[in-house]
Amino acid sequence: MWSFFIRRLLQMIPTLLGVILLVFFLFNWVGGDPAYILAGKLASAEDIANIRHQLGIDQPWYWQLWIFIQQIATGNFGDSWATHESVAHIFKTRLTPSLVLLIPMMIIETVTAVCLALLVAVFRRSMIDQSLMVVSTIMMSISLLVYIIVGQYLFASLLGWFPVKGWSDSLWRDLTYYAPLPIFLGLLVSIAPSLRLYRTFILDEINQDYVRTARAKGLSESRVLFKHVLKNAAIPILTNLLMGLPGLLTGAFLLERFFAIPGIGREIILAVERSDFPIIKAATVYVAIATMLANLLADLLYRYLDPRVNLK
Amino acid sequence: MINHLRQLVISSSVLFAVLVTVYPAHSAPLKVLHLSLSAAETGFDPVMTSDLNTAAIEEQLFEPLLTYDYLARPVKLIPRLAAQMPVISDQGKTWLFTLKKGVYFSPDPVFKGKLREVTAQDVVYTIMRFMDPKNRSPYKFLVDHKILGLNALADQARQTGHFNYNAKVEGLEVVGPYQLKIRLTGTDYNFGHAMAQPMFGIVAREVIEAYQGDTASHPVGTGPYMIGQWIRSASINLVKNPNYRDERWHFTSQDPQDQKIVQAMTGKRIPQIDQVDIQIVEEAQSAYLSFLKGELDVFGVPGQFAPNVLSGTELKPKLQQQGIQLQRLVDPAIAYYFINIEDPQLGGMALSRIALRRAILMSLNDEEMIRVIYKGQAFREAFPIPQGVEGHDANYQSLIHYNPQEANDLLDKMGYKKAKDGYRRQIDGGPLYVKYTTTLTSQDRDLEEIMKKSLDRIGIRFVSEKLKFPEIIRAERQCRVAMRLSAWIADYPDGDNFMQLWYGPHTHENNASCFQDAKWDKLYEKTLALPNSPERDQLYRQLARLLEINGVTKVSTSHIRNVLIQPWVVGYKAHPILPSTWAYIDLIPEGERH
Amino acid sequence: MTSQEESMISSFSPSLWALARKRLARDAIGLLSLLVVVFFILMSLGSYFGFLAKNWDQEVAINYAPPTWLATNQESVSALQAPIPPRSQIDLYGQTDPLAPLLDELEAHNPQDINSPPDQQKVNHLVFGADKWGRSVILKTIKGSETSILVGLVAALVATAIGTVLGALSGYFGGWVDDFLNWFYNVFTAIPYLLLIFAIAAVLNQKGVSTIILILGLTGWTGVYRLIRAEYLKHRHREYVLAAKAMGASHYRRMFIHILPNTLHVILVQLSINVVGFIKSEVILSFLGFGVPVEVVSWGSMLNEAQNELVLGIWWQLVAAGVAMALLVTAFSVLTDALRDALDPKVVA
Amino acid sequence: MSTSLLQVQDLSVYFKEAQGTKQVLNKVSFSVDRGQTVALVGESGSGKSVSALAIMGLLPTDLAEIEVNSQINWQGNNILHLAKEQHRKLRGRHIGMIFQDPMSSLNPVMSVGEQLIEGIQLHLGLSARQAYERAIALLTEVGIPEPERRIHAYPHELSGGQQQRVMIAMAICGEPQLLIADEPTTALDVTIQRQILELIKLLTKERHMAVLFITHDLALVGEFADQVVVMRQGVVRELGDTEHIFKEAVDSYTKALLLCRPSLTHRPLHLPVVEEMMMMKSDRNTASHQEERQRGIRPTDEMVMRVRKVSKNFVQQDGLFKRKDFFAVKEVSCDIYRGKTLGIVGESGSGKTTLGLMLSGIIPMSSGTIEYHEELKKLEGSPALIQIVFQNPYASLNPRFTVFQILEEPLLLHRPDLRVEQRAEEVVALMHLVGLNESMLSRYPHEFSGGQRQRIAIARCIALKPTILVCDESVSALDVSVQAQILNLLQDLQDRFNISLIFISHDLSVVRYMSDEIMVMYQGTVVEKGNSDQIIAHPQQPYTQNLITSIPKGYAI
Repeated sequence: MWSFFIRRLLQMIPTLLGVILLVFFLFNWVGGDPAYILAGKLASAEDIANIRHQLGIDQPWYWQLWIFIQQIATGNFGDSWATHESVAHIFKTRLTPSLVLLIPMMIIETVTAVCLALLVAVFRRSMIDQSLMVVSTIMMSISLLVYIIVGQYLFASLLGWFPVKGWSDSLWRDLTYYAPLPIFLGLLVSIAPSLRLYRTFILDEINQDYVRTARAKGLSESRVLFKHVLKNAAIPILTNLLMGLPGLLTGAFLLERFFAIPGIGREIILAVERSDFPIIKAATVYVAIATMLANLLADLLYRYLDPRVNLK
Repeated sequence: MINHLRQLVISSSVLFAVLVTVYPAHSAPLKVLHLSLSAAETGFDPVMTSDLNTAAIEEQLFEPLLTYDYLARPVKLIPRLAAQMPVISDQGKTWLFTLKKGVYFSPDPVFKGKLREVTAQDVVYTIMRFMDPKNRSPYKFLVDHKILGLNALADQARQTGHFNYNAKVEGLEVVGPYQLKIRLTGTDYNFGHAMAQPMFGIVAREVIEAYQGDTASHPVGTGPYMIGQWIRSASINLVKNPNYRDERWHFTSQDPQDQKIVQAMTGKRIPQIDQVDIQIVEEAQSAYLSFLKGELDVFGVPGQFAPNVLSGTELKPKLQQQGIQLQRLVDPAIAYYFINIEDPQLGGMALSRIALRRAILMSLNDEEMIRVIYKGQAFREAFPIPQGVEGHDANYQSLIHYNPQEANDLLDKMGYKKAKDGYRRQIDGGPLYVKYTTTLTSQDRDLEEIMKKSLDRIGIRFVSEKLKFPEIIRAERQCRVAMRLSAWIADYPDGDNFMQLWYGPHTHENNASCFQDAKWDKLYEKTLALPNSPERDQLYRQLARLLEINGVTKVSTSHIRNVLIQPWVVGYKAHPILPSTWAYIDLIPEGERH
Repeated sequence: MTSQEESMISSFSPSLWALARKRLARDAIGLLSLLVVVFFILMSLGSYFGFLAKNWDQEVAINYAPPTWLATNQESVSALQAPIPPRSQIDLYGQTDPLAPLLDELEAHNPQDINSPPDQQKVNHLVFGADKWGRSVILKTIKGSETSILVGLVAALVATAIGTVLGALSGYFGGWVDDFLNWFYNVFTAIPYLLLIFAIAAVLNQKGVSTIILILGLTGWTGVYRLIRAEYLKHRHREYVLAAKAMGASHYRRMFIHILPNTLHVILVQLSINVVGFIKSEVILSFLGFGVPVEVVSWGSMLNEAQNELVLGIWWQLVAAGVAMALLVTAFSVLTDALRDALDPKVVA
Repeated sequence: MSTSLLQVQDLSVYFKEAQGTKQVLNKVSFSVDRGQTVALVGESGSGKSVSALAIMGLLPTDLAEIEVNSQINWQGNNILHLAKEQHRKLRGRHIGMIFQDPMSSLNPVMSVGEQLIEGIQLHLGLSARQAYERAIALLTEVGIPEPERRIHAYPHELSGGQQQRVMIAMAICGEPQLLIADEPTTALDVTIQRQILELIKLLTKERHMAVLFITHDLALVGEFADQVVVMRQGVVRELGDTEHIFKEAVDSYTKALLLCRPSLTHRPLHLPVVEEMMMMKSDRNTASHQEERQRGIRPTDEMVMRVRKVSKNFVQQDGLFKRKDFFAVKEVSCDIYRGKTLGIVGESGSGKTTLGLMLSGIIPMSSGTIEYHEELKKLEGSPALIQIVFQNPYASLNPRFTVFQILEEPLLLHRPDLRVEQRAEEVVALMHLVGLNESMLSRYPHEFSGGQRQRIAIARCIALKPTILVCDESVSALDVSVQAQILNLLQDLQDRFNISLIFISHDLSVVRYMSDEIMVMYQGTVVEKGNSDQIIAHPQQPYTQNLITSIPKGYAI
């Protein structure tokens, strides 16, 4: 168990190194020079040289790369070039709103999708199954942008059921007042693909031999479904969920922008617009590490849930 | 199922909406002003500020020596931290400032619970900070090379890596605890404008040094407000500064429309509003819908939504019935097309190239742009100095008009022949196209469409180059941008702030057209020695005409700012220069609105 | 490849397709969706070859002309240009205009140069409304289908090709090839998608539709890679591959002649999943500013324009592009499902 | 009414298919009395499993359709008319069932105990504590060692035999009166198979339980069953006492089934084939009159391949950096003679397949040498030297290739001199050689039966006229009747082309029938090697002896 864990952690090093190199070269070579914007409207060439010196971007690339690696090793990415705020602090503050949005979304999505998937798996090939599948396909086909534009206009403005936008520093108020509409709109797009995926997971299990055994034992259909089938289908569902989590973190930028939620996705777009490298670099490294850890966690979970796989 | 879910979501949110509206009734009625900004703040150290949104907040946190009168139009400088207007002597080279007494910084742990009064030394420190290379101030230019002895100190700092704030500077002489004499390197009647910028809000040295490296998160000023709750890039909550002096609303105006404001506000203590709640909302639709719902109190309508708000220049009756007010004013800014004189395809001062540039500028249909893109919320402005800025000429007539017919004839005449593909070539048969530079935003996509249509009219190929904004600035400084629709907003309301955009020595700085013409430069230098006067105005007109004749620039439009004000806002008057005026207005508390 | 090998590849397909066709023919919904997809592809081909929507960029109506059935009898707002003042009356403030003699000469020859041409007559309502410039939304949607479908198809081909080749190499050879490609895959998936888009867009530096295709293709291969690698891992130890090895078939032959056809159902399904995903992604790319160039129209660019229009009550562009996209994407997804069933080797005919 | 526990009367079942419906059971009737063991015997597709599922009420409702006149009477009541819920109450409590593959039939993520206790609590309504004790008792009863420890084990942690024991425990936990065993030993090794059969026998005796034993192997039931029901293609061919069936079977199919399986005592030149026997009207017993084939290596035989100390080891990760060697095959030596057969026999995990793959050059050896006859040295590494026929005929043919493409490939790769027409002629000749019609050339593998596919695989192998042919469990997946045909085909080809065979199988009687020499393998090493008849008649090693006694003897023995 421990040796597996440590080996997996060690395997993350080359991947992280790859991420670092890719990001460094992609953004350092073509990412633009923020000095021109930081210098202000009437700066002289000398001012710009001064700023480039302050930021360290007049150094040779290998030196900058070395500093970047040092920053990762120490976990200190310095300060944002645009706002002088410490990068660590930026991520600390942006993470919560992203999570406040994502965790309820994920929970509702999973619970709903699993319940619906069980429903359609039981009634497979019936009208319920087919119509739910068609509806979910249609829901999937509409762009999130359309959902947001129309949803915000309709639910928040015309009907006035929700606030148009906003965020507070109170978790309770965010969850109950500001987050419901963005979460709902996010769910409109995300439930359908999960439902379809989970349906195949459950159908895969329903056709297994052990289900026949359970029935031969005389178990009721609901017990067969919830105890035997779901327990097996939970393995791919949970690992799938966990591995998708880091991607979601940056993926909600549309919601964050339209509903003025200070999340990570919005921060990244802002950073790219401002060529704010410390944030871009930190974002990439943080998310990359989160992705790898989530994968590791998914692996561990998988191995924990599935007794067939032994930890070595 | 989905329906069910929706019901659940709706019913729960309705429940909480009720909770939320009930809640404030228990506490004392706070006056909270709700506002939105379209871009995130960048931290509140005034010396490092580069954008208007941040400046708007700093205007409330910090106080410079001077400011602009709230009601006077055209704008007029008045004292803020200064006790009276500075005494200018020595042909505008020596400025004597006297400070108000009894001005204290807002409370901060650095002061250890004591009141800390502002002195002349603080002003010296504040100005010195702009020259410290470590601060890399974007507004350094307002004092750079202007104050005797200050640049020497900066040069020294660049060598030693350490700025000596204890050094005596010849140009910054502390006359007494409340008096300061500033000596300039040359005549500059605009120095007062610099001292009215929110970036020149006075700071305390011990605070800056205590928060070294993180000053942007610890704004300590003398302004009417200070930072309360602050969620970065999302919301900023301003609360009253308890140490704020007893300052009374005292503005006067001759304008009959202002009398109601004067009546309502005169004698009230500044500020009246307890809290200002500012949210960062990047998407225009979100902000707009938010205002309509009453979530925002004052709102500058983005141009694209104007048709929903206005019929002609009037507010739509539906909004009028709600008691919403409209204020329209002209931004002290211009949008102008420039063509790079160093561009290998379009540049040069040969007659054929001048004709080419003139033809290109003649193909631009500003009327269409105003109508379709700006929804009528802009107007054709031909003079490089906009309305509300000293040196503006309302009667100036442009030499360059939308006339594709003549432009085509002109190009034919000059020998720019069309090839088989329907597009023109250079006279020598070489390739001819206009590489037009824009950013990635959707507004700029509209401008690209306009540009493409315009160039198609005269048979010149359009090539688009999309860059991020910092990249555009870099390209401009390297004279690599062939043509662009640029905009310039007044840093201070004086024509020089605009005319310097074409000054030859400013090439590689902000003369993006890279126009270097000895005759033009000589005329421009003449204006520098003059205060605002008819003589200077005449020179400005000549400069503007020369830009048109040479096909360097076509000034395109000035924009109209439409500000919507909720009925419960009292005393609001939109100001063209001040980035924010929240301390000067009042609100009817939520409980007393109907 | 020798001609015989070619003959082998081409001759396996009839049955695969025949089988798929037979199964598909039984699936009514699948068939219907196939019709819709074919309709859209014909439409975009028609537009590509200029049979359809050729004049989409002509400004035939007033700006935002409403759909016909909503038309009120409003006056057509004719945008008359202000008359140009004669140049002679313009004060040059003592400066000389080197072009003046030339322009005088031109104006003497062509009096119409002095006044710009009158505005052409424009209608004040259209079948399904007009956009901001007065172009027909219907024609725009048809023209947009060309770009969106092209982008979706070509990008999906690029992504699937990259994913298939890398996945095949990785799964087939295993060992260090697999380690290296897996590392590459891990690096790609570890970088946040949003930043990857920005980075690749920055590298490609905005060259038009091909850029979008490359952005999508270069970021979208990972899913295909994972699945194809798994397929190859599974197949390389299958007895038919071992038999081929015993027969002396080369690596190339085993990888591409033997195994590849057996993963074709996975590839085809991934291809169509990618098409659907990419058509949708194009909207987000447009939102981020990496959309199609101005002279091109796509559903993504239309939806982004429509962003600010809905609030003004101008819903027709949003509806046209949104419905067209939803229809195609739904049909494509349903077709994918049907295809998945039809191509599944597990289901015996 | 009879006193039968279970009586199946005129059971007809249809399966819905894409093109209409297909009848899978046609008026099947049989009965099971209390305490009686009834064997339902038939090859794949005979409908024996469908009958069992119909009794259990586990036929997929959306696919299967039972004809209205059919009856399944449980203690006199027709259970086909029961409500779903009612039928469920019968399962486990009155009728228990075990399945062919215990690994996949147990829930992989639930421990043995959980699955067992679940059933106990459901049927006997015991408390958790009592149910636990009951489970321990049951595990002890079915012969699981250390039941207190194993009760927490997950299915994959048990061996195949133990898994099947757990399945049995689960099936009898509700103390049913009838146990349906659907091919319970097919997936197991012979020695284990014997143990499981003994266990079932014991349990039925102790518990007075009736058993419906479903199998494809007629020999298997001779020792256990009271009654035998022989089925073919959904129809009951013959039904009667076991003695009657084995001694004086009337039905030609039953007779053929009894004879077409190789026995340990006879080695006819050709095995009898079901189709042929069913065609023959006459009653004479062909097998006993047939000439015996002579096997064994003579000193004059020419050695073509000499295998010395061949090993295969795999490296396993063990701990953080440690690695551990695992030997799949360890120092195996053997000789192959021209035109002779070396039989390799062993249970699963004995390394026989790995050895076969190494000998045929598909996987490299870890150590050891293989030498060839002088004349063959030039062929080394070429497919014309050695070829292999795999176990699973469904997996060994590329499903996306037509038969023509499959057979053309070796020619395409190794005889580039052939012109297109010549190649086609060769392919047709190959088809004829393995007894297939050339009209099938444009078809795909999925359109063929298992036996036909194995013929195609064999044809592909002999396309290049190899000197040696490895047959790796090549007939194990086939029904006995088909198995006989393929064995005959291999014999014919060996006779005709003088091919050396390396015949790998877990089935000792088949190996004995085919081989001149036999090599018995156990856990990667050779246990015993020698003349085939000698080894069977006088096994020297206890392992070999055990293997031989485990073989089902049929009724005769």
